[in-house]
Amino acid sequence: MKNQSLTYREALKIAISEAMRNDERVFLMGEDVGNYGGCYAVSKGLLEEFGADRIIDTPLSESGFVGAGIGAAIGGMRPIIEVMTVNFSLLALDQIVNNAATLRHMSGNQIGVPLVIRMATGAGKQLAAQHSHSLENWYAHVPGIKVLAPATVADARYMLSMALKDPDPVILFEHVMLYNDSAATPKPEDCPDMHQACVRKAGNDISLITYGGSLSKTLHAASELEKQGISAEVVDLRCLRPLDTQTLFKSVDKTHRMIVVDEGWRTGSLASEICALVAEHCFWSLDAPPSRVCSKEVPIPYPQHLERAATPQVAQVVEAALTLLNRDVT
Amino acid sequence: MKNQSLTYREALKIAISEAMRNDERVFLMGEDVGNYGGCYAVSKGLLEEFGADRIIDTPLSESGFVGAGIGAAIGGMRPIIEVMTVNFSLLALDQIVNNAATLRHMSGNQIGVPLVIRMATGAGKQLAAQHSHSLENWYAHVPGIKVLAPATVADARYMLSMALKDPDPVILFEHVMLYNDSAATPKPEDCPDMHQACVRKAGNDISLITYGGSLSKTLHAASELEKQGISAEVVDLRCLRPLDTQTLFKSVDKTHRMIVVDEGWRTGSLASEICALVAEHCFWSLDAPPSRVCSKEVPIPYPQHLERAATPQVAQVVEAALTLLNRDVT
Amino acid sequence: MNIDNSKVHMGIAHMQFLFKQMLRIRRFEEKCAELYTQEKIRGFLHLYIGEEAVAVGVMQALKAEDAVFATYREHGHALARGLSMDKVMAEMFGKVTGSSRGRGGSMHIFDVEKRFYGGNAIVAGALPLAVGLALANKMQKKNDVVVCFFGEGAVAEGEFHESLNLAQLWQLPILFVCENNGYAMGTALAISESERHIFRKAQSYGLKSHAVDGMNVVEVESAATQYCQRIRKGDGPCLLECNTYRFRGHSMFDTQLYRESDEVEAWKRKGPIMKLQRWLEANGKLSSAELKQIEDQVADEINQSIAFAERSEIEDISDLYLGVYGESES
Amino acid sequence: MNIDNSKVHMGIAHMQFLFKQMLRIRRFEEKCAELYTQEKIRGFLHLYIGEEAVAVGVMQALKAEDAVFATYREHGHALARGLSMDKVMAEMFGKVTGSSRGRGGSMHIFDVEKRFYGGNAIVAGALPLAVGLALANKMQKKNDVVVCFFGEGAVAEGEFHESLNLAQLWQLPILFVCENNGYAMGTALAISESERHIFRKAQSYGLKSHAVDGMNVVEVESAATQYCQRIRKGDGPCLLECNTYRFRGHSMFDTQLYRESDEVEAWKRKGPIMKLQRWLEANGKLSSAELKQIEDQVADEINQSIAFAERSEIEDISDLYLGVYGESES
Ligand SMILES: Cc1ncc(C[n+]2csc(CCOP(=O)(O)OP(=O)(O)O)c2C)c(N)n1
Ligand SMILES: Cc1ncc(C[n+]2csc(CCOP(=O)(O)OP(=O)(O)O)c2C)c(N)n1
Ligand SMILES: [Mg+2]
Ligand SMILES: [Mg+2]
Repeated sequence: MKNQSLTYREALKIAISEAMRNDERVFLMGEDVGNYGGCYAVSKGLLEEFGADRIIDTPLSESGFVGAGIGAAIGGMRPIIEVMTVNFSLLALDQIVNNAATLRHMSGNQIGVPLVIRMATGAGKQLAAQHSHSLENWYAHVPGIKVLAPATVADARYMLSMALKDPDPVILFEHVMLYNDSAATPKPEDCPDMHQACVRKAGNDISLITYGGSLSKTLHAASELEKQGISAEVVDLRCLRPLDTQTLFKSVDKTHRMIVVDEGWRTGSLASEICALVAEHCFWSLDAPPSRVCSKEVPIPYPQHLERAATPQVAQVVEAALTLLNRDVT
Repeated sequence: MKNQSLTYREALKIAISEAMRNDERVFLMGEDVGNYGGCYAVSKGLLEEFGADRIIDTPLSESGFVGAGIGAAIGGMRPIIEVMTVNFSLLALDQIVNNAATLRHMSGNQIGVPLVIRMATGAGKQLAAQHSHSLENWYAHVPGIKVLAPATVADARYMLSMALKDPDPVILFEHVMLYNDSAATPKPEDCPDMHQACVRKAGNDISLITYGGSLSKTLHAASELEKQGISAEVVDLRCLRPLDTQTLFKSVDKTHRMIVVDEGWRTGSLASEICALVAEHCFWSLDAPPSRVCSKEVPIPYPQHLERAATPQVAQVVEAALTLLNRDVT
Repeated sequence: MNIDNSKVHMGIAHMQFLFKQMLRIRRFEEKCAELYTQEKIRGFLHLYIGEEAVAVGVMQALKAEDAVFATYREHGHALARGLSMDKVMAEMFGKVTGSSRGRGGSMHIFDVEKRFYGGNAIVAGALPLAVGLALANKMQKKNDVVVCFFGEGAVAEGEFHESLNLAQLWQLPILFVCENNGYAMGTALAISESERHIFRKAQSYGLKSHAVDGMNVVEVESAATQYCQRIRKGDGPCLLECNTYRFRGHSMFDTQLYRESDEVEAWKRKGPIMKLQRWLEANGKLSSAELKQIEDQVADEINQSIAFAERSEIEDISDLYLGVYGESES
Repeated sequence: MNIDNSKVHMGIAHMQFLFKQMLRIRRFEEKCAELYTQEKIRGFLHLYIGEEAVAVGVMQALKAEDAVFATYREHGHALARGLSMDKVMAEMFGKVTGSSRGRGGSMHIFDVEKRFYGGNAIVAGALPLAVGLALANKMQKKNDVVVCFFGEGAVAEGEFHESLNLAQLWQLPILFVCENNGYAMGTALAISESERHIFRKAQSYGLKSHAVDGMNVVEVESAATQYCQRIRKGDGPCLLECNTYRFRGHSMFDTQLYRESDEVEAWKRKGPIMKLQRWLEANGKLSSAELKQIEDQVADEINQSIAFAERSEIEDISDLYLGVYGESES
């Protein structure tokens, strides 16, 4: 049992089943979460354990079942709603923005919507333009909801239960490239409070800010930089709304240089927000302009070489860092 | 006839009817554009002139009729689709993002979607949390579409016809507080190309960047500043995607200070994008951090005092400018 | 007026009560229209005048534990559900003593104690919520009914379709009430629905459904009561179509170009209040003294509510952020 | 197999043609499955195996001017519509010679010359587009038919509802074809639809509609032909429900936990290709020499297409931005 390793997918499943065992108000609902086992196989086996009353296969009706999740939350349940991917969440945006995010404030603080919506996000599996979006920043724009991006197995294991304890709607983004990642069985202390950003690697020369599916690429870039004698600090934002600006500013104030790595399209990305915040708050401590490594502004194409060209890669992060540090780019 | 004045609403109507007279492929479709005359009365009278075949009242089916507009554009028409307000456009986002914005690239440049979608946006009419969004930046994030924000009567008069000549989907945002604005009959030369930003007031001490419904507030703030001996330059972005960064950078490189005034919620706003761009490209010419005056991060409340408190106001722009210039804020 | 409805036996006291309830709503809204021209009430104001029999009739079928979802045209529903007129009026004034602290205004009246879940300004937006609350009830093995009101215009929205399918698939304890007043803003039913009998649409999902004269409060009460009994027994969802008419414009801005005044006059002659009054009078159950007493009581209540709203405070701006997020459980 | 279908008189040559078309699709996809395991084809791959009679049957009813919209399971439709197998195979390989320059892959095959409008990976996402193209046809006074294919799972989406209503209200020249294969991924029809007869749902909007044996290509062709004739006469939209079955998993990832192999075997015995082959053989219309010749021709075509795809180039990365936006008209 010791040092048994767990995949990101398994960690999520354990988190769901644990929550369901501990709290009978919790249930899982979404397309193919039951009989199929989940489109990314996260919920495989849960139907057998919990039955069709608590593992609810829905018809293809994103607006309908996300709205129903909001209603069920109002009615005293603690729903976990799985929207297969962020691409399809567009069909449910009205419910999320106009109801889930809004009801508490608009009703004068009478109604809470304690709801978790899980969705896969991101590119990398050659699924082309309608299945590769990274729209985390759209959600992070909306007051009334919280947005999490677990990037590690430990976060997959424990962030969900934190989200379920939250009194408000929490959107949980699972990057499609993470499901097969594995790590030694995580302990609760591996997972700080969900609102906190996390320094994944300490460093002094430059801050690399990232989240979700870009974390491993960024860590990879940091070790490349290490080889060239550059000490990069990697900050994993983890919670995209509200942002833990304290951890962010502390890092930049230490290193004086910053790159944000974000799979969203550059214009109007979360990276833009981070740059704006840092420009406003760390202006006098910056030794170079803040910089962004984002996706190219094209619908993500199918073939591997174009998909790679369209999304952030390790080499670009390294290059951006060298440029900021006025080093020769090899 | 000379100096006859025109409202923003009338300017839009003239633009629509002119386009329909000049090009039989053009038609107008949306909820209540015909018999009711348009929810903001833009299309009043057009049904009588053009008939129900070209002024099409749709059922309440935002996804359906926006999608149908996309299909009609593919089929050789030049539809103008009115979505009553940006709030309801959430119901059509899947069609806009996954089809309109994507089809050309994804099909290998075979299919164009020459479509104009008009929608009202913004707060100020005490319509509360579900009717007061400013989501321009969501749209500005998406490659494949263009986003316009006519802020003057002249732009209302001429931007639509430019948009109709564009081979791609163009989203046109009409701020609800502008419809009654009036100005002397505009001439085509009052309206530069739709892709260009426009210096609405020249100045040397600070750049105030804005668009749409915030332009008049920003101009107002600029004249307040003038009284205090501060020469503010006001840039109206006009085209929110693609951004005319040249005009933007030129202004900031001249004034060395910038404030963005944007009715969107601050986090993840268009203002963030402008700050990020300026921080990246004008870093060495900035004498102070870029700054944002945006909406407070709350669902917009109904009562006037709270709606005002939640959205950008002249006094805040003035104050932000004085702060940036290290002047005493009175 | 036929009150020999076989299924329900109503005493005269109850008939008088129904009359008074409808009159309260009518007089309240007539006053609201005045207050709107005085700019005491702002934003959008949608009057229910002419349709009072629907809300009043349906509410008679409900118990305290049952829940209600309504539209932006919900003053009548709120009052009929038993919300205090003071709170409702204060809400319209935007005062902190309003049912939603004044933040929602006319379109967002909430009262969780009365299980009155608003006030939703997105057409069809409440249907999925109601389905979800009914799901929560069913999961918690409660027999309580959820009632969801909406107009015939909402039927064209995808959310109607998704919600009815979910409700029927899951056999939820929910009563859908379609207020078919023939128009969605200026769009007549024939322009919005290929099947103009809404109850037939409902039947196509397998719901128990029929249409009643929505101008006859007794008929509405009787039908709603039977459906609620069915629903409480666990026999699945129902839809009641109430054929009715709004005597006023869609909102205060409506110039009503889309219908003939003859049509309006013809419907006014079927007015629910007038007809019940005539019947009561004809049967010697409402003397002019009694009528005057009722009118006086109603007038008093309304005057008091205005006085209450007038003397109430507006919310402090420092509370703007209250209720964007809730307090954590743990 | 009953081919004495009264409405259509088919010669033997045509029957052999139908057989060959279905076989082309079958063998092509069997090869695709192999190529997928070899990682020549990537992303999602949804096979049509078992359902060939639907696409092949329907396409016989179409003229060159007619237009086709399909789903992510569209290889069969593309081939039956007459796209070159070379281009389709190259598309799956992600090569620039592919029908969409390789950018779409399996789910986004487009060919505007053949009026084949994709390949849409959002369930029900193409329905509004098809409605819009039919609207354009009608506005341009063309009698051409638009055909839109979708699965029974799509019926639960709001866009199905909105699209059918619009098509019927506007009496558009469109044929909806529902490929009812009993499952949406792992979700059986009974879990997704309260009304399991899709043709009855269509009738509830007023569309002409009935169900046919989707394993019988002759029956499908005959029904589609009659509907297309009706549509060309201007008699409004129709929906054809084709009862069919997919013999393979939903995509290459599917472990098919949700159905019994008995069920699969039973359906395989109704296979459309085998049955037509048996009938032809039993009637002496397909000698084993002829069969071998057809198989050889098909194998050649497939081998050639693979060779073509193999030797084709991938798109140059410098063309990544091609077709994000089009070239201006003026
Ligand atoms: C999704 C959406 N689209 C459009 C509107 C604008 N709108 C508000 S009410 C209304 C008409 C609704 O008609 P109906 O459902 O029949 O209700 P009624 O007003 O007649 O009671 C419209 C178009 C809206 N609020 N929400
Ligand atoms: C809006 C949306 N939701 C979910 C999905 C994921 N998905 C792809 S295919 C599919 C099943 C569709 O079933 P059906 O319509 O019956 O077509 P079939 O695959 O059986 O041909 C699902 C759930 C999607 N692509 N789009
Ligand atoms: Mg109505
Ligand atoms: Mg299916």
